[in-house]
Amino acid sequence: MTEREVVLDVPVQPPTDLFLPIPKKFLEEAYRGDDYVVLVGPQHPGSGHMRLILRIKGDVILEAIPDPGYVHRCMEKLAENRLYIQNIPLFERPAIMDTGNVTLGYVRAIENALDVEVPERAKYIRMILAELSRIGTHLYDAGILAVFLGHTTGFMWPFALREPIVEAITRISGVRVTSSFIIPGGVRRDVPWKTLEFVRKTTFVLEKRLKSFEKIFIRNPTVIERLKDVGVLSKEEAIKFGVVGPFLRASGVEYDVRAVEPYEAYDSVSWEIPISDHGDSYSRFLVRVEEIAQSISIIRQAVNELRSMPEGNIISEDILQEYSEVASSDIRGFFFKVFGNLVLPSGEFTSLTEAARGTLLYSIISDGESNIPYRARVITPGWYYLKGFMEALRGERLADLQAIYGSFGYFPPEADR
Amino acid sequence: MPELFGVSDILDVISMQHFVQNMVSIPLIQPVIDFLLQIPVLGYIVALILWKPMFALLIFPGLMTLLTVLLFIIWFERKLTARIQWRKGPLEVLRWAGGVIQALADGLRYFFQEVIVHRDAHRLYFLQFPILIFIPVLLPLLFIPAGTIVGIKSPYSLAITVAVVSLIPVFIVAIGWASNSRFAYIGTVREAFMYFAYEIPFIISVISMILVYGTADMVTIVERQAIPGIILNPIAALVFFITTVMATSRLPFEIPEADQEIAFGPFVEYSGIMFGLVMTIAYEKMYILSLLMSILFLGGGNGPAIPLLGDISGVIWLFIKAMAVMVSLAFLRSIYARLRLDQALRVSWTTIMKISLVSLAIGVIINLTTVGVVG
Amino acid sequence: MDDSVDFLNSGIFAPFKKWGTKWSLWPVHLVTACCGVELAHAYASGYDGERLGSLNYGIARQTNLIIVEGAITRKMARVLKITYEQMPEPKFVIVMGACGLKGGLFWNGYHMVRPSDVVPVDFFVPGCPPTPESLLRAIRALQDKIMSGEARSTIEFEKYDLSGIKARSEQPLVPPSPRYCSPTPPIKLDVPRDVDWEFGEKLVEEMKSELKGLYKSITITDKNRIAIHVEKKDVVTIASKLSKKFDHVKNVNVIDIPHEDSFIVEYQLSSYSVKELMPVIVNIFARIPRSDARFPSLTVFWPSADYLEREMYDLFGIWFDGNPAMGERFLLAPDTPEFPLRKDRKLREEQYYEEVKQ
Amino acid sequence: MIKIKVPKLKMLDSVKLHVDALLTGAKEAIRPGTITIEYPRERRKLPDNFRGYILFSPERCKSCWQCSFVCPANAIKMELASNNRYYPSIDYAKCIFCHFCVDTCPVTALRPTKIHDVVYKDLEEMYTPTEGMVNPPKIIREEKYTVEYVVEGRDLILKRTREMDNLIPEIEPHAEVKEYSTCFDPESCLACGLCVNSCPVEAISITTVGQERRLKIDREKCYGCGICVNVCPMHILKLVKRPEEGG
Repeated sequence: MTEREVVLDVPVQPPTDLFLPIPKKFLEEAYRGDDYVVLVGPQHPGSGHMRLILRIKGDVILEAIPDPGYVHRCMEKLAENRLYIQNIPLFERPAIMDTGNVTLGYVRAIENALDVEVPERAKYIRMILAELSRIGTHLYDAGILAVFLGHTTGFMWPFALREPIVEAITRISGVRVTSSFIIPGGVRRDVPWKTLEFVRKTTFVLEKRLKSFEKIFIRNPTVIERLKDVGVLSKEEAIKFGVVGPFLRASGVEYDVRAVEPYEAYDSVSWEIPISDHGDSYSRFLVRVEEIAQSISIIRQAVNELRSMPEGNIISEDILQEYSEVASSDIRGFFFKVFGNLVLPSGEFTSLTEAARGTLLYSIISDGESNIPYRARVITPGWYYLKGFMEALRGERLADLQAIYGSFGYFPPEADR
Repeated sequence: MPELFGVSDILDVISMQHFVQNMVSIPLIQPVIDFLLQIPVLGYIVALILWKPMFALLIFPGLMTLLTVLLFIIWFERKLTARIQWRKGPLEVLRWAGGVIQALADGLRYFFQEVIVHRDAHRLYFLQFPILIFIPVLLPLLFIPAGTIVGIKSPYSLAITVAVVSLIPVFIVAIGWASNSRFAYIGTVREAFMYFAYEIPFIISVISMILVYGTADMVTIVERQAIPGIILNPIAALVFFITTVMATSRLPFEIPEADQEIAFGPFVEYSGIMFGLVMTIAYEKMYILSLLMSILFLGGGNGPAIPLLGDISGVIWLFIKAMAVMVSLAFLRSIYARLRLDQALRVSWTTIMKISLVSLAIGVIINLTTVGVVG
Repeated sequence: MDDSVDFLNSGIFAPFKKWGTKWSLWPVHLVTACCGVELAHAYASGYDGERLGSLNYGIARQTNLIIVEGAITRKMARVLKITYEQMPEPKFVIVMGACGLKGGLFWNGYHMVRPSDVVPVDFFVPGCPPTPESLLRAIRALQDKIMSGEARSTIEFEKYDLSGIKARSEQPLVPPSPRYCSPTPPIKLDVPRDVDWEFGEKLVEEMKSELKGLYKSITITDKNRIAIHVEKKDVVTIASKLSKKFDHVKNVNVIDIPHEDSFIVEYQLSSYSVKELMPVIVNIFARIPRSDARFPSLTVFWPSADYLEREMYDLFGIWFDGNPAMGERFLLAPDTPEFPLRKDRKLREEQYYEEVKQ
Repeated sequence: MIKIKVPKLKMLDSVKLHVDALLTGAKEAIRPGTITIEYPRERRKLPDNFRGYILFSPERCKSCWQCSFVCPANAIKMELASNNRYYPSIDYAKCIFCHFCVDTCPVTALRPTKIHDVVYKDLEEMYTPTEGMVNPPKIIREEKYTVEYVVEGRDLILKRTREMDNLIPEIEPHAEVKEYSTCFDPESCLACGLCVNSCPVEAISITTVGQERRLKIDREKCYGCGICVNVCPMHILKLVKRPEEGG
């Protein structure tokens, strides 16, 4: 079993057996009760990379069983075999559109373990990146929600609006999506003033074009019809099933890690937590729309703060140590020297981050001797709210599956890791 | 009258003279036609094509226009949607013309693609229904008058057209049944439900227009439209338009085919040219209903006559009006999300039903007040 | 039958067929992993793949192109194969993203499959994720391939002679791997840390009196983090007491320590309903022997732990007594090696040098 | 805290929202805010720090192996060249373009380019040996324009220029720290010779003085790659900063 090379075992003929992760009893029950079992996905225009097993009676979903794991990429195992620094791109991959937040969580766990104080400028740059990713992810989810409802314009416009965000991330980090820009102790490069100015201007573009988007999609009567009072999760249910992030807030719980356990510079900028009491698909969507507005405001404040700060000094001296003179504003040339042999002290280090879709937990267990983690646990928002998503489907109509799916913005690569 | 089918009669019917008597007149190219008519075989063919019923079947509003419209409207819909969505749409295939032949490329690709008949399908029905469906699609075109050109004149042409058009969903249900697939089954049920949703308001709006004009003969209807029907009975026009949207399963009522929900519903298992055929059904239906709408509400082939074009003038007016209706149908696609089945049913059985009854009332009033004038 | 196919491919209709196929490459909606983000960008307003006649379309039967968007797992490989089989001829496959080529970041993962082993692939697009430009370039290259019948890579490298640089007289040794993995490290989850956290001290005192006799130790491991070391037999009692305050589970984690012959099972709890407890994470953990990998399920108290427990069963084989779904695979494909996250399941090692080619 | 209100749809509001949606659509149909970059004809202007294909300057390389060690995807493998030195080679089938290697290289031997729109017909071709990485590769370029996103007023516009973008940007060399290796505990030296055999520039030698075998590091030759530090089984070597002048 050990040292087993992965070999493929796909028969040439399409397999005849469907491996359902449900007891045979379920199917038998369904057929005896004259219910209809529908499998949605993974190759289905209205599903992501997962399968949903639905038992429907007439048009009403009696029970939904998830079949995740189609994008399970063994991240936790791989992380146990790689240097701490090599895990940054690895842990970025669950949700690449949310690059800022996802890497931030992992890096903060390391910084917490090493007791590293991040320079002020780096904090703001990280925050800008995180908020850009948040807007980007919310737009992405809005696009997916729209296409699930058959609204193609509602798909194209958010993706068009992601284009300036991607452009901003490219100018900051040099790559469109997977920036891997945040490193323990700071960020990889300083961000020049011209780029920050572009980021600030981008927020105005977003604001302007989102107004048209609001008219054509957010306040579109057909959209309201489709989403309102659909897939309701009450406050108690949402807590019980461990729903996170905007979806928890849509059910009336005022919980945002950025406010509860502030990190970076979130306690020095002013912003609000949008919450709603309805807990239906539409308020789940509206909460995220409002969050975009809040993120825009955070970005503007952060850019203003950065304006008054001198350039340079974006990596902490605690981590650079003897290279702090040469590398504090540009890590080039010292990357491996500084980070190649990071060893965390013994213990467990858990960090919570508010990623775009909700709480993101990293838990690193270090033995204090190796330069690789002994065990790295990552739980992504998608995995948290999968249970709530399944419960929200119960009792809704078959056509509502896509509306609820889209309102949760469920992204299987993120959930499966 | 059995003697009508005597040999001489048949010869008379198929003689060139018979065609020439009832020929489309186009003053602009009349010399050319006259010249062509002199040539023995070619002349006969030209006469046959220009014979009004044959012209209606083959050229307008029949096959040729249908095909052109199909190719055009699919491209146009994609292009308009793209424009609204801040992008370009099909382009590179023929750049200087904005990629207008995109649908042709797609069609060719479908044509040469493998046709898969899956194991569970009812093979015979699976293959024949997409072809049989052309009967209810093409038949109404014979009754639609384009100015003076009309295939078959009948006092009941409007009723026949509406009846034949209502056959299309039956064929779609049959297609879904022959596919024997889970999503096709759900889609078929949805199609059946939608049929019930739109058919009654649709027919009521047509009846109210019959009352307004006092006849079900489309030729007469067009003649009597000094004032377009849309002004006489705007409510009926609204109902007709909304039910057309439902009948052609355009957004927001694209419920039976809902690709993100049930993966194209009845058409889920079709591939290659068979899919090409079933996919165009909705567009063909849209074409017929747009023609019908322009005849009932927009004055059909009426319009300032262009003397040089003769009979073609009416054709052009009708075409422009029908295209305008189709474009507005295509426009909806980029504005609306898809409603749910139960919502669509609720809308049609409450709101639309109510206003369709109002339109009927208007029709009755107009009928009673004008019966002496036009009747 | 074959004759007619040959005729279509080379007869007088061949140019039409090629032309139609060239301008109508419709990718099927088979999203396999995160490269779908850039695929969406390539087909959205920013780049608009529809310009090239390529339209993203619903399902396999009506399309002729599969764009494999990144990682293919063992579970997805079957789906990919089925989708490919469902597609009518002529059909094409483009693989985008490093994960789909040789695994990329996940090259030694236990759940990964190379798409090129599953279906014939026409073009490979590098990048993680590839830019929309490179995807459109792949479409262009595929169009060229359809017309000319011959695939061409779009990059050419120039050879450079390295021998002019100062040489070493003999072959140097290969340095050892930079990774260092301690063979038998002690694992401690409750390392105390000095923090300024008054509320925590009060909370710990409260817990100590509440859970009297049930715990081995309660430690503040960091600000807002409390670790409670317990015995397996007391877990249910503790959970029933804590569930009044802490209403959800943030994490169910298992740590495999083969050299101590034990698993550590930990539950991290937190609260949404009590405002002061919101940032606090309480970690209850217990050691269980490796030979008897059973643990009481706590889903009765916290339904939110359900999927986390199932995942841990999948990855470690800890049987959570009371969770009805035990014994079934959840995340993993049926043909994946069992319990892959146990420490004795080794992965392929990194290789830092290329073997000298003869 | 902001309370989100879900609107109630009354008849009149609903009509207004319908009209709003239709008018917005119509407005865009008449004056669209198109932002499409027609890629094969136009190329998006990328910033100079774009992370694309990587170029290699062999004359600068120290063969320190750090790029290979840091690569998260294990895409960089050292290749023994004909001059008995190890140089990096990249397998683009695994490369994730994180450019950790570029940031790692202490001597700017690896340089980023803006080349990224490349496809291959088979997997084997994607392995790029060291010889291929030195000169800029040739790619297909069909573009007539270079396009850049510019914010003007409060809207995004596309700025098209005729000129071809230079895909190989000039990179400013970064700071370097001159270091050399030194033995701080010669007593413990085993004289195993591992460091001698792994030094890429043959700066280390072992001399025998009588009974004693001594390690000698040539400070002039040594450029501080740090391999010997990692190799040493006794961990008695370390890198020391070279004094600025006269060292």
